[in-house]
Amino acid sequence: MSATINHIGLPRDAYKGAATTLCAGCGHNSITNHMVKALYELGVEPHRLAKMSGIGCSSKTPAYFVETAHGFNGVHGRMPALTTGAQLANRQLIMLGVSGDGDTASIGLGQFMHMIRRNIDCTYIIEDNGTYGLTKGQFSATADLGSVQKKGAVNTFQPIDPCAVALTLGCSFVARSFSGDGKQVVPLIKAAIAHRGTAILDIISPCVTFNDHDGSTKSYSWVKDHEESIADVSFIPFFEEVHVDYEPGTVRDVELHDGSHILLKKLGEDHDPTDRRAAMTVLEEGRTTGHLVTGLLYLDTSMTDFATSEHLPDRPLMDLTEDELRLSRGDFHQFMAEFA
Amino acid sequence: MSATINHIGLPRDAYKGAATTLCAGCGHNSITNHMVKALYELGVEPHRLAKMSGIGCSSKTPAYFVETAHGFNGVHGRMPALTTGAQLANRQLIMLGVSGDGDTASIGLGQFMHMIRRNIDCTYIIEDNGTYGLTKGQFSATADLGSVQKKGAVNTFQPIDPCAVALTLGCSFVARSFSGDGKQVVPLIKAAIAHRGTAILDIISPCVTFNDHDGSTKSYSWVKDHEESIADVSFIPFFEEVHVDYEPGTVRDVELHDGSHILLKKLGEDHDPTDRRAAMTVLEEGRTTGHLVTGLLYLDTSMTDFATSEHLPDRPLMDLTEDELRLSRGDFHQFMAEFA
Amino acid sequence: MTNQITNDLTIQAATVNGSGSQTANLILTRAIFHMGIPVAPKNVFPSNIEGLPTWYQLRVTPQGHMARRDQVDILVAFNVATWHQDLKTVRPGGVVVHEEVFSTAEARTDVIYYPVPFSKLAKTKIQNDTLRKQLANMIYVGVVAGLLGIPWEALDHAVKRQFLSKPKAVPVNLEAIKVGFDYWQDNFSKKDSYRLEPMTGVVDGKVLVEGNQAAALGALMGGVTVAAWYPITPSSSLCENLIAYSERFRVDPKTGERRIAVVQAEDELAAVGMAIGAGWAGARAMTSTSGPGISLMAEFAGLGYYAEVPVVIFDIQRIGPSTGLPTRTSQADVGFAYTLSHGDTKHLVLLPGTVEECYEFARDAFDYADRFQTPVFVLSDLDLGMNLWMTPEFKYPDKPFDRGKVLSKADLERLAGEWARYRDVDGDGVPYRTLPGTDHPAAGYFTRGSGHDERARYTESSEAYAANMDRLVRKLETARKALPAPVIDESAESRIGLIAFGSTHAAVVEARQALAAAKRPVNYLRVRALPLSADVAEFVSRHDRVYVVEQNRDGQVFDLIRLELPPALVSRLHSIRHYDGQPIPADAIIEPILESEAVPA
Amino acid sequence: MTNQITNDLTIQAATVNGSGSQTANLILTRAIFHMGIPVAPKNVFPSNIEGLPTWYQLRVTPQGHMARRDQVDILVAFNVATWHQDLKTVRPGGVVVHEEVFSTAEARTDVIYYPVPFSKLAKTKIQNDTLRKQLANMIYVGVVAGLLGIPWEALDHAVKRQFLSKPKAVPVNLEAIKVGFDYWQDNFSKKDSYRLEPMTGVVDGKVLVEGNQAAALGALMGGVTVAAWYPITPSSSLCENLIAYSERFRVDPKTGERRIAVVQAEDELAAVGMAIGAGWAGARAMTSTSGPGISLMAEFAGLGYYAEVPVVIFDIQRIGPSTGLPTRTSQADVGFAYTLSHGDTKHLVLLPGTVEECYEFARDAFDYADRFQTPVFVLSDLDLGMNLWMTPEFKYPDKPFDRGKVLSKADLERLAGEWARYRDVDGDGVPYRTLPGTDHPAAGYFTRGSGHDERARYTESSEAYAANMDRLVRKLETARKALPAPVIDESAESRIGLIAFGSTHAAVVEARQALAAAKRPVNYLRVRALPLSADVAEFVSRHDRVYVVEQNRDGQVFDLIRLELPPALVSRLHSIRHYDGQPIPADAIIEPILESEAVPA
Ligand SMILES: Cc1ncc(C[n+]2csc(CCOP(=O)(O)OP(=O)(O)O)c2C)c(N)n1
Ligand SMILES: Cc1ncc(C[n+]2csc(CCOP(=O)(O)OP(=O)(O)O)c2C)c(N)n1
Ligand code: SF4
Ligand code: SF4
Ligand SMILES: [Mg+2]
Ligand SMILES: [Mg+2]
Repeated sequence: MSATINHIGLPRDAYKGAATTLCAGCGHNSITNHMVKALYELGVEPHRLAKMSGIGCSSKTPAYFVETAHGFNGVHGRMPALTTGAQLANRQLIMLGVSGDGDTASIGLGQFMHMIRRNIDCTYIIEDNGTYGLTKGQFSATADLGSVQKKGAVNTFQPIDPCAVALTLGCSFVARSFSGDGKQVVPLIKAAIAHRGTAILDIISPCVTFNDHDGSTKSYSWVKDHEESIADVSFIPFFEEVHVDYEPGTVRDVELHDGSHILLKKLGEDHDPTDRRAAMTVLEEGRTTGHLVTGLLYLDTSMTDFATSEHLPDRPLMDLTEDELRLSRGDFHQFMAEFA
Repeated sequence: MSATINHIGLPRDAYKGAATTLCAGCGHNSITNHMVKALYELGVEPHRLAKMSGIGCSSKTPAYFVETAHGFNGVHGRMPALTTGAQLANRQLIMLGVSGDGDTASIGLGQFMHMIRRNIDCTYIIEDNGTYGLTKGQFSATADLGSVQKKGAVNTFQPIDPCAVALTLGCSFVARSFSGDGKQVVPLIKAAIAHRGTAILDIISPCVTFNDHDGSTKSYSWVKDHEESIADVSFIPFFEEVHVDYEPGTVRDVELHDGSHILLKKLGEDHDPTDRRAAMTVLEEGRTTGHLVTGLLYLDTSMTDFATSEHLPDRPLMDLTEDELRLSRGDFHQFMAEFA
Repeated sequence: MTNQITNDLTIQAATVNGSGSQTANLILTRAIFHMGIPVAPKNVFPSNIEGLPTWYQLRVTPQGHMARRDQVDILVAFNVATWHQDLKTVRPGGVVVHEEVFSTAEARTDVIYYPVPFSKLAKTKIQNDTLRKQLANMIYVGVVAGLLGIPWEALDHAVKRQFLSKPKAVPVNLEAIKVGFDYWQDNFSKKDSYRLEPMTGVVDGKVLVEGNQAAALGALMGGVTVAAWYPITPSSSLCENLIAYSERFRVDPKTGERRIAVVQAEDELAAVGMAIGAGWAGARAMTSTSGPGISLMAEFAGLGYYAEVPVVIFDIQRIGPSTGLPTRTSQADVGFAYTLSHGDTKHLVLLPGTVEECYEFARDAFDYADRFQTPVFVLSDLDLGMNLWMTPEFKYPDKPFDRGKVLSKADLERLAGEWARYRDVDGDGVPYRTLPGTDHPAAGYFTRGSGHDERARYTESSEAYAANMDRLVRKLETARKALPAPVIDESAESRIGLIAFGSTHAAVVEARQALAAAKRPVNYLRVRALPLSADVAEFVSRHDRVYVVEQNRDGQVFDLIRLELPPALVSRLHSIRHYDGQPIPADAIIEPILESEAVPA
Repeated sequence: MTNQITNDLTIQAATVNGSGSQTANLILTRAIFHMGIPVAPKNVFPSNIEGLPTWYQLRVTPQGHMARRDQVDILVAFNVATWHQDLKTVRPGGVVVHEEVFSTAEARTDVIYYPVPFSKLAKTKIQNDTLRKQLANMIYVGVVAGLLGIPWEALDHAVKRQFLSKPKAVPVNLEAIKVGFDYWQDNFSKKDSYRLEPMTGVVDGKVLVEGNQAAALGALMGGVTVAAWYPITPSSSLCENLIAYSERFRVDPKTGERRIAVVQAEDELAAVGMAIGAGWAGARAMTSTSGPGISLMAEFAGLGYYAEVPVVIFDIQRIGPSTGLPTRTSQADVGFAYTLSHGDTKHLVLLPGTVEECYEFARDAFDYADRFQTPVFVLSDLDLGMNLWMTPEFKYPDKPFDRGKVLSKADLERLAGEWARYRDVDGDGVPYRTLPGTDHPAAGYFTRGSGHDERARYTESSEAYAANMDRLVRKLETARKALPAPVIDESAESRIGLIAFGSTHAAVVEARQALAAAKRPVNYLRVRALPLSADVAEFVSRHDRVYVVEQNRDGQVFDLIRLELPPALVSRLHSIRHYDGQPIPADAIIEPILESEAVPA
């Protein structure tokens, strides 16, 4: 049995949640499984985890992992605000947000961007299926130009690419992946959690019920045919040693805030994940050539997250007591006297 | 007197509005003047003009030009939605939106972006002073990292650059200018109006009362010292002939939807305004080197605006009558019978 | 088999959503309707796409009752997850058709069981592999048809009607039904007393329409040209139907030109903003949403009120503060919508009580919006909007559009340009407006949500502000008289009255019959708009006790009525509230009234 | 010069905004206050930054009346744009100090003029070129000081107090005042009857505080640690003061650590969302806004109510639907805030009536929010929030925080993890909660705005839904008794009562004195919270006629009270409304009551 506990002594089952109520085959369910794996392997303490979400099929998923953790399924498109507040209230929480493409790129676009701009310390996962699953298959704002709805309607708008938008804002961690690619998703989730600052992880996650047909660019088959990973990702947590037995020059090693490492093994052209302009170019090229570029696009470990730049104490604000918060009797009376 | 009327026979005064109530020296007042000049010279019919705005000092300015035109001063940050609706109701209107940086990049960011994504035919001017003028000088989301408030507070956030955001979305017309640079602003306004689709014009417009001090990167002196125009802009309306007497290779000539031309005379490095990636690079470079890049950044005359892609008739929808809108009696009864 | 129960029964099919059960339900409904028997279906579905419990209640009554019933006569139990719970809902002596493998160990003894091996039948008798899951549901239709004596012709008709645009689906579905029909014939002899017999004359000329279909058609007939929306249950189907109908009736077949713009906005703030922008520019404009969207529209609603812009806002109500239960019904947005936005804001609200009114009010809402230059809310609900209702065919409009007080170029010339946007020329509180694009130098003005004088100029004058606010009250008073008057039925010799609105109507109709039968006849006033008509107070004055029935927790309309009554009448009002998310059944009205009206009226 | 009028007068300075006049106004105010005379300043400013008319009304009364007065005794006319209009406001026999160059051709003959060449004096006598424009205003202070006999010592004190942190500004300002003071002495002999004389005992221990300062201090003392806001007049200064006070009292001087996070959000939706997120995570969290922001917060307010998250929302009310008049006051958000959000939502609302209560209610709001696990609205207004009010020094809190029913790790261990988030254990409707981060496996649960059972699990059960909604009613009933009770003054022998709330209090105090003097004494109940206390109905029952006075058009609290009264009492209520954007003056209460109470009570 001891083989099946993680470094904080919990079994994998401790990271499970309620049974899913999503459609069989939904990409979101795969992501839930990747989440369980990542959190288990990382040894996240369930009580420190705060699972945040908006509204949508995707936003339901926090109920399906780490049942003993706290979570907040808020209102549509406003998860970033709730996450910001919760993070400020308690810096010790590990904020893990799950959203959909409708939730993020339609109604929630403003909040999404302003959260990135503030560099709130959290992991923000977009379960991106190019459609509104829960309201039955309308196009979302990430649907590609010319992509076809189940009933035949054609999308006439340019997509909003959450990764491109995040890069424009100087987001400190930007990655894209595919729900079917657990090998990539799991280390990316771990790295996102280890990163201090806003980590955006846009995971293409097919909606089998409404957007998995021919003509969709978010279907399993389209993604399988067009995915182009920019590097093999692996993650070494801070509590393990880094063994690099790759050929020199083939692997990039980036150290994260908590001492973990992310290792990127070159595939084809070398992508430097610390070069923002390169990241933008890679995305633009993918768009032009019709490829889905996946992997860690950009990482900046030098940016200060909001709570740090606000000089908040490490101790959660919510734990502070009267003594620490109220003016002393003396200060109070002196202050009042100043109004005379 | 005949010398002082435009090609539709109106004097310059026909383009004036109520007296401004803004602070003396406010950049917005200069833009108002540029607007009067541009609209007069372009010969816009006042009754076809729809002046749209949100809330802020900037959003008040539509009252200060073309008094006889219709205008709608809506709610904070939501001018794009009003403009979209009005444009669909009446395609014959010339939609001219005026907004502030707070109005656009803070509360209105989502609407701003979704309007661009739909490519609504309108001119969208941001009177960008990096501050909330009307509420007395708080930072807005376009304030630069490290820029200093009047009372000394330092901005700790990355700015949201409306031009960069617009480019990311594939906006069909993106330009930046400076309120003090009438020579550039006036032709850009004209070109934006002549363009069919969403034209974004971000005009740095110093707030003399709250953001014109040392440490601000939106002050007159800062902008004057750091402005870097990418090309000299001139505009030839469709009703005038194009006389090009420049040396070959020094001027780019782009024809707009209504047959007008925009001429761009090279200054320093050649910028191709039809190359989106180049536009992004120019902005990134400006940001890195601390320059304010002005001019026409990007233009795509091939994109279809929303009303066109929706196959709306040229005749305003608001003019259609019962006969055109109701089912005929026969169709109605047949349709009802289908519910049996 | 004494006591035959004919044409008066409630069937409840307990299935799983996303399994294709809805098609089977509809076919059963249409087959019975085709027999000339009134039907009243209620679909109870989860806020989820696939795999969760769903119930379809099909009520059949000779009188055509359309309210939901709490008691089930015939349960079709397809869903093992809810099997025990479902069994409890069956009335003693009722019938349970169930999947054979479900355990009946602890089951009730006061009901009649017909176990059917649905899955086995599906596996062995249905050839089509891809459609097997869906077709399996059809087997239940066949069993119930056998059980109740639905003629094959009716089934044949219903299947063809259902697959009008997919005729290829007809034979496979009929075959599947036949499997069930044959199973019934071959395996059961009738032990229960329920049966269906064809009727004549009752459903003649009637059609089956969902409220959201009716409203979409009404909006088209009302001349909507700009609609902006954001998906949300239970309102999405209104705009989706509007899109579908527009494809058919608003596209020029020659040029492909579209005489309507429907925009899927990025959220409800944008949706209502677009509609207000369009209304301002002179289009007939609308948006449609449900509770959370109404909350998000609050700021713009205030702009519409204060800047006086016509727009139609549909609220297909669902239950709950916040997200609540997205697929359950309520009438709990009424109070909030009526005063939606900060400050002293008040709106016109239409309260359709039938699908026919969904059509008519949707159509006429555009007239009211134009006439009163203000947002008009149409408050329907999930029950009305998403269920099929039996209704007479709708009437073709007999009036042209009423565009209200709009000054044209010619008018302005006649007036020599002398007009003021917010002046109360006619003493009715309704000013004149011009539309953008009007080619006259006096036409233009600057619309704003900030303080303005009669000429629409910015002002901070206290007098101008207060005078304008007073005019808006006058406007509301004018509208109060013009909006759809209450429907009053005072045919009963009774000092007891009942007030209701919206979809509660169905239950009231039934309850009144029952109360009359119990010698407690009640008169009835159905409110159809806010602000309330003066008729309401008069109705109350003619009765000793008046019950206000509504589907919300806080008695929102009960409160609104109390505020409009002369104080002396207030004590006559009593509140009956139903707020569990299910459409109110007649019993929820009958029981409290019988209780408090111990002595016959 | 018979009839001396001493210490009972209203000065009105009509200037232009952005010209520095506000500093002059404050110095005059402080000088008079320093003489021991009660002052009540009201600032009437435009929604604009520079160049538009602004009025500063400074009322002085021996009794310390704090309401605005319509009639002006001494006009200081600095603004030519409003000169004619301003002149009309002066009472017959009043005084007009005006810029000499203003035309008095058509001026009134029943007032006393003191023309002063302000611009000329500024040009010739003020040396400092850069500050001349600002200092010019100081000249008027000197003139008025001369006119009313304000001793130099008081002026000296006031200037030093004003420039506490900028001592260099003191001499130049004093010099400028001296210019006016001397001009008065050298050029005028007193023709009017107004004068100020030092008083003792009345203002002792009193301070001058703005409501938004008081609320900011209250929030700090209440332990706020997360505040999110978006700028909007008249609420901005609340959070701006909070930031300023936090810099001083919440930053560890050694480490620089900040024991509060104040976020300027991108809009009000985000602001309230952040506050709710923080409240959920266990911080004492708040946001502050005004009307349009309240509209935008509607959806999140419903989430707070239904998911039961503590949060404090300040609404510093301004007037108008939509943008309205951003710099004018009102009490017109009460009804909307009380039921903010769709569905059956209802909130706790605190209604401070004095700046002291702004402090106390701001502080205690966090306790109420935690105790009742729900949003608490604190409704102040522009008059209270942005004007200076004379007040006794605030009291240091005598109680620790009340964090409500929070289960700690130890509690959960004691309970062996057996608890349910939404169970009504104590019968008061208030359940127990755990906070994220609590290190116990039973602590975690999933908060949601959709339907949930006692254990916070998703459910669409009708029974669970209705039961939960009923519990929320019980919770509100518990709160009804716990919130600040009305303040009742029934000292008058009278069958006439008066009910008011919020900033209307000042005018009521004054009106009651006048009514008593006119032999129509009235008793008084001041509402301080919603839901209404049972005391209100009892108060009404003890009076024959009760006037409800409020500053909105629709009589919003009048309506709320009517809904809570036994029907028999409803007809006793009468509504008095003031809604022109200016703070209600006592006359607006006295006159209608005198009119309807022709016969002495
Ligand atoms: C304010 C508001 N508007 C609309 C809805 C209805 N709604 C629920 S989920 C959803 C879209 C979800 O799409 P997405 O975020 O892409 O999630 P998915 O279901 O595709 O995973 C919408 C529009 C809502 N709950 N709240
Ligand atoms: C919903 C809402 N929130 C806040 C405000 C207050 N407000 C008025 S103008 C403004 C900011 C304006 O800034 P900007 O758009 O940059 O215009 P500027 O005054 O700088 O030209 C704010 C926050 C408002 N009117 N409405
Ligand atoms: S509808 Fe689509 S997104 Fe929703 S659960 Fe089903 S497959 Fe997943
Ligand atoms: S405050 Fe600033 S933005 Fe506003 S009018 Fe004055 S200078 Fe212009
Ligand atoms: Mg999606
Ligand atoms: Mg600005």
